[in-house]
Amino acid sequence: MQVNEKKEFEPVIVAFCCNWCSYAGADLSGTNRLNYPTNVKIIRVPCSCRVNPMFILRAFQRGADGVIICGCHPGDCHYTSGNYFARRRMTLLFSMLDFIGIERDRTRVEWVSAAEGAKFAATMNEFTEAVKKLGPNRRLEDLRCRKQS
Amino acid sequence: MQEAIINKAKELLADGRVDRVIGWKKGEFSYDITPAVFETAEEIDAEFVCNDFTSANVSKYLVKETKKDGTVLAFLKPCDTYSFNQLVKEHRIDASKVYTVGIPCDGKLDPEKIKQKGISGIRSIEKDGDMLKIDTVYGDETLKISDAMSERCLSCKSRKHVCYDELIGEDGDVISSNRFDMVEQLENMSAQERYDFWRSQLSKCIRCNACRNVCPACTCEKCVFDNDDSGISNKAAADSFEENMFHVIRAFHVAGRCTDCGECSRVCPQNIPLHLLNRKFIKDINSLYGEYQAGADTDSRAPLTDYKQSDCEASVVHERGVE
Amino acid sequence: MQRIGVFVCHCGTNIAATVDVKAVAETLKNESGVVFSTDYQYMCSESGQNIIKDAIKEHKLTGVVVCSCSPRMHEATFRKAVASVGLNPYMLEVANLREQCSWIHKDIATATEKAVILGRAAIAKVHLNAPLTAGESPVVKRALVIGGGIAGIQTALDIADAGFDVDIIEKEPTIGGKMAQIDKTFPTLDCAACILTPKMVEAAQNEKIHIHSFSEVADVKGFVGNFTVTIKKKARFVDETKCTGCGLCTEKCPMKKVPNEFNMNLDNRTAVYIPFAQAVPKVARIDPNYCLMLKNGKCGVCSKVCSVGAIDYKQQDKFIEERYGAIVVATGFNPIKLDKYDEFAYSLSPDVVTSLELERLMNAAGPNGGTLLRPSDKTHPHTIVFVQCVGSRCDDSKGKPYCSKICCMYTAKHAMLIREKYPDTEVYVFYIDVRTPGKNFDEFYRRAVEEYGVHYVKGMVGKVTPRTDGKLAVQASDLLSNEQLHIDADMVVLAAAIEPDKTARPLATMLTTQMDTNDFFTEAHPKLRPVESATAGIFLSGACQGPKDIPETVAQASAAAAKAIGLLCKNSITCNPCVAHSDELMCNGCSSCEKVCPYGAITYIDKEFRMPDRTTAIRRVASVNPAVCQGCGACTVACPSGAMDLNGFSNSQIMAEVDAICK
Amino acid sequence: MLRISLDKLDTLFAKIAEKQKLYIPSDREDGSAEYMEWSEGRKLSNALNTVRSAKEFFFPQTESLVDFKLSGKNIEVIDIRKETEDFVVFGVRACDARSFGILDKVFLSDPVDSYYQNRRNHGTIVTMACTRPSETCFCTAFGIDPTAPEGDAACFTDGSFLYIKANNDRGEAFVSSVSSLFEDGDTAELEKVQAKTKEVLGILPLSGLSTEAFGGDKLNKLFGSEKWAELSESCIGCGTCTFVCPTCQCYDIKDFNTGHEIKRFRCWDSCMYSDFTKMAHGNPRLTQLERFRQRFMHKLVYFPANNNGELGCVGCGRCLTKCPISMNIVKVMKALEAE
Repeated sequence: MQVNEKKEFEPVIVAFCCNWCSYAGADLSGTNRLNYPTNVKIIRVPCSCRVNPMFILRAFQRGADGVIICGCHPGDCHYTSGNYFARRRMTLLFSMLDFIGIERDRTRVEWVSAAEGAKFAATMNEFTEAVKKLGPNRRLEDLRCRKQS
Repeated sequence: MQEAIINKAKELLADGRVDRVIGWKKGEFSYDITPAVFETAEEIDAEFVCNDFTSANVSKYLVKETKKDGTVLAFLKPCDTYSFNQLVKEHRIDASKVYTVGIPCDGKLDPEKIKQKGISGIRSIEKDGDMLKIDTVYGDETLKISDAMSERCLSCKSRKHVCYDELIGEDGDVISSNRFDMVEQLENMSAQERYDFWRSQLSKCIRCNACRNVCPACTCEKCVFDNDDSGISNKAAADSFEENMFHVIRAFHVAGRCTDCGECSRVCPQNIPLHLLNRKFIKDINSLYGEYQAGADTDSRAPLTDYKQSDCEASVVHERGVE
Repeated sequence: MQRIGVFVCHCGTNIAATVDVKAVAETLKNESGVVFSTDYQYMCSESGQNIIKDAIKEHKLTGVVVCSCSPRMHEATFRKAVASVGLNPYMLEVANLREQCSWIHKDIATATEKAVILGRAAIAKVHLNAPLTAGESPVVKRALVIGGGIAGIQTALDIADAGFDVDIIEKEPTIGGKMAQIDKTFPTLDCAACILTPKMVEAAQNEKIHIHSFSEVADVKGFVGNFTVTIKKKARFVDETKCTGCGLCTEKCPMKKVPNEFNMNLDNRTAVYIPFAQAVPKVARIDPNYCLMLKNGKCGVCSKVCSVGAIDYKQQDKFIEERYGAIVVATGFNPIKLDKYDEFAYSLSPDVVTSLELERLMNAAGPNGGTLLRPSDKTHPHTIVFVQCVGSRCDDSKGKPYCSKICCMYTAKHAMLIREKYPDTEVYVFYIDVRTPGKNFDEFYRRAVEEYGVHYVKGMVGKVTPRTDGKLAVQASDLLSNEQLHIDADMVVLAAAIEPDKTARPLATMLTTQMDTNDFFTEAHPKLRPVESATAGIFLSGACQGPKDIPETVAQASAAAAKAIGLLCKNSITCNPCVAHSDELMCNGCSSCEKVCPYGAITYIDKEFRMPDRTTAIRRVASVNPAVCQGCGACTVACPSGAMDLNGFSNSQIMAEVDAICK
Repeated sequence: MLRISLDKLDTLFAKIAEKQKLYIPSDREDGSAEYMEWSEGRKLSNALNTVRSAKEFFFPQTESLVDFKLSGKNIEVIDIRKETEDFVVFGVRACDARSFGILDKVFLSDPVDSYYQNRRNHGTIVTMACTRPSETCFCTAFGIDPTAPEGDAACFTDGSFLYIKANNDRGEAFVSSVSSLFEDGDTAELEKVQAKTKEVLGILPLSGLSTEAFGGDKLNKLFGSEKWAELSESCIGCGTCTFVCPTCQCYDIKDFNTGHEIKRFRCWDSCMYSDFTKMAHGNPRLTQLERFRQRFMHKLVYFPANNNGELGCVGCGRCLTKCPISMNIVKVMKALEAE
């Protein structure tokens, strides 16, 4: 028997979603039965401004291939200004990761409101595709954490 | 210059304006100078030095010094004044306990650069016009001063003191500097080239923490990298990831607070150009959120604790430059 | 080590159809710390909850993971359930297997695999959960109402009725607001003053209500239940406590040419004045811009005639501090300035007026004693053109993007009143469309058209040109008959858009409340919490939240009052325990966290510490007020040393989730 | 003495590298030297010494000790030790060569550190005599002759030839494995170079450095010295001196949870760090003064006290070059001696 079935690369994608908009948006895409890949796993945070750059690096260290941060649209933050701070922080962090040569398509910020279930699903589909194209994260992984297959 | 500084120190000590002086102390050779605190005129006469090798930024010592009683006199080079201001802004230094005297600086020399020219067994170094005359056990050597100048001084941002109680000599100007040239060069490389560059640099890191411990922006009571509860503490980079992470997180923590004094690169025993990471943040901040120089004042809002509704989206990173 | 119970819900077939729930429960049983794991049809049902409660008791669980629908759905339900058997409610985490797994995936194998990972993440988090107790914070039993229009008055009356002290701050010398300037109200056509002034008097006489007229908010500190407000009592140069409102000073004042803002500057008043007859408080004020004594030090007539010695030319602004449990914002609205609308000749001809100016022109207490006369020559107008939507529903920068809501109705009112009183006057109303959603509103509008013969023309006025004969040449288009109209009008009335009062924006900053791009206050939820701001303890009343007519304003005012009363009747409030806290041993006191806190919850204290060298030193450290903190976490990232952390979403908890997902 | 023309170094290296891994000091792009694995084209550095010392070959900065595999609720202990392959470190200076003796006293005395021993058993050290010592050199103070280095085999150069000599059995074996490339030659030129080097050693600024004041019997006097406060005042508490030092041997053991397993590893520690020897009850050395003192007391007093008077420093001068604030053992020795 010929066993030559090469398994397609299935990226691990971590999505940080703010409780008030994006997490609810993700719930809505569920309620509307809008598909997106199982690769995406969501972590609920109160606000996008809760996302510490350490979390993002940690995810890459532990084997994530892509990290996306979702928050309320600018101006809609439940806490008034959280996503504005998050935007600056993430812009600078992503720029730095790009600067040290990490593929820029592995990180993304997207604003998704509680009403945008469709946008959430579309974003996750798109992002997963983009990360798939890049292949496994090798530049920012910790070899000790690599899965033994 | 050294004489004027010594006289000023003695004068301020004598009339009781200050109780201690923080400055620099002679070493074994002409270049191994240690920051030191002096309490008497005798000590100053005997050991105080201020020359081309007194590069250490004494601002950070004031965190510790101002916790003690009495007033301390600090001699600050232009770049040190930025660090001083930033520390005052972050409530790390009690400015009321410091008397600052601005001293001019034409750039400091880097002993390692001299040695890398193959000059060894150095007995003395003297300036002669734009040349250095170096007496060694293997004979006399000469070197252009510019070839011995510290890298950070070659891309100096300012010869202007942003704060002082008193100034010795003339104040200089903010320089339209070439300090972002190297960052730009890197930005214009491909992602693979940038990755290779930083891997070759950061893989040299031995996690001695000299960059962090010398950094005037790193004055945390307990650094996250020393704190076992932070989840990212470590004493050695056991994997390339940790080499990267330490420097990225450190640069991020000082982003918007780094005054670009260049101490990190100066002290790195492995000659990693760490200041490029900080400069990348400064360059980004300037171009995305408007010109900002940490330490230039004590009341402006730092870019990462501020925002505008019209700020660019993070996707700007994806849209620009070389992939 | 925690003893964790895992409860996997089928949600009928909602989860079980796509996720192998038995396998999930079985796999998670092997996770470290898990001592019990089961699945059930409906975990949220009473019997489902009992399974959880029984397991907590039987297995001495210290942590619970429910794998079910979104935590936004049933987290509260399950928290209540675990609390009922003595487990701290914050020792529970919900893994979202329905909205974020079974409903979006089709393949059972991969969905089950993902479900296990989500369960693991929740377990990893619970391992690091700590019992949290909601703190309590006392409530000051006094409310502040900012703005003394009908909204503020109604709110204050309702709160006072419930037995609480309430202060009204009004920036003008009298309360009453815009309603006091209105002649009649739609759709009943009753006199505005007749229904408003009794309320003003009632407010003045209610001993629970304290009116700070001619005052402004200077500073707000504190948080829900415990605000400290600095009130600036502006100098009015008349001692409020002495003035009897006799009006003698206003009669004798030699400076009689001061534009009367109450009458929209259509007539004049004196430098010392009482805004209008029914003003509350009925106390005079000296206008320092016109008073000869204050300007040149020569005159002093009012002081001489005042029998009670209330005039005080040396009076200064005074600041008083007061504590409140709740704050209601009722800052109201203003018509926009029409200086950008040259096409309507507003600044060229006095006979082009705004609707609010028309109210004064028609009012018995107005400049013409109630007879409608053209401002220019005091003659009777025979043709009046009304222009709707001036500055409303604009997509250009001149006006406002929103509908001002009240214009259609008050224009119908104006048209009807004019036709009734002066049947010889032709009235044209140019409109984009007529919006009449409200009780008896459409009937009212139809009466104007059908019974009163008002000419409603769908179309916009293109240009108004003052002619030398005193007429106004109105050029307009009739969109229905598709023809150009030329009307020679005697007066043109512009329905100017309304906008929030200019004082609202700085006030919002002081209150740390949100505003939309038009400077209307944003409600906490547009549908479900329409009278609360997102900042706890701050409520919204009237047009400061959006354009409203009087009945709506009063309804909202009472609703805001009810919300405020609901807060004030508590002795203390329970705080959200998921708040930030600072580890003082690690805090540098650098002030980064304070700068990103939207609520001003962080302050700094000097605290004594034992130093490594066994000496003590005083360090500046951050301190979070748990009653103010809303738990966004902005500070936790701003803090470089990691001293700041967030309960319920701590650094270690989130990283544990990351680890569990990525491994 | 056996010698080979310096032009043929590449041939020599190729020959050594045939059978085992060969490491030589080589120049980095930033101008400083470090040990690198030799491969075709890799050139021997002219630098006096490498930034990091050669101790890493036997005592690497991080080293995995044992793995714990987690499956469900079970933990499996996995011994990851493997026999090291033979390797050669070529071009070690006399100071570093001496450091191995110091490290051996720590790691090979009972209880033997099997990780260290494993590497030590498989490594051959080929040293290189110095011809151009620097002002920061003071190895002679510790009785080291940089013109005649220790090590399994020692090499010397006169500028044209590389001479080789075995110092022990392992060295003999090494020399005989490459001797086919060598020829016997006259050492007159070499002796001249050695004499010149010795002359320079005599006039180096630190040549007179005395160690008289130090040793295991000086504990009380030195520990209580008032000089420590002043000396440690400017120390920024980084680990540069300890990490570039060839004799610093402290390490910490840590666990790293990869999600699948726990990796227990050790890594260099520095007595300059605030959490050095931190235990459950806290830290015995709370101030930088105490930590700073520890480092020098260890080298100058505690180590000799336990090792027949041998001092724990080899005078390589790395800390003199690399300390960010130019505080170093020479300044400490001079200050304490003056007291």
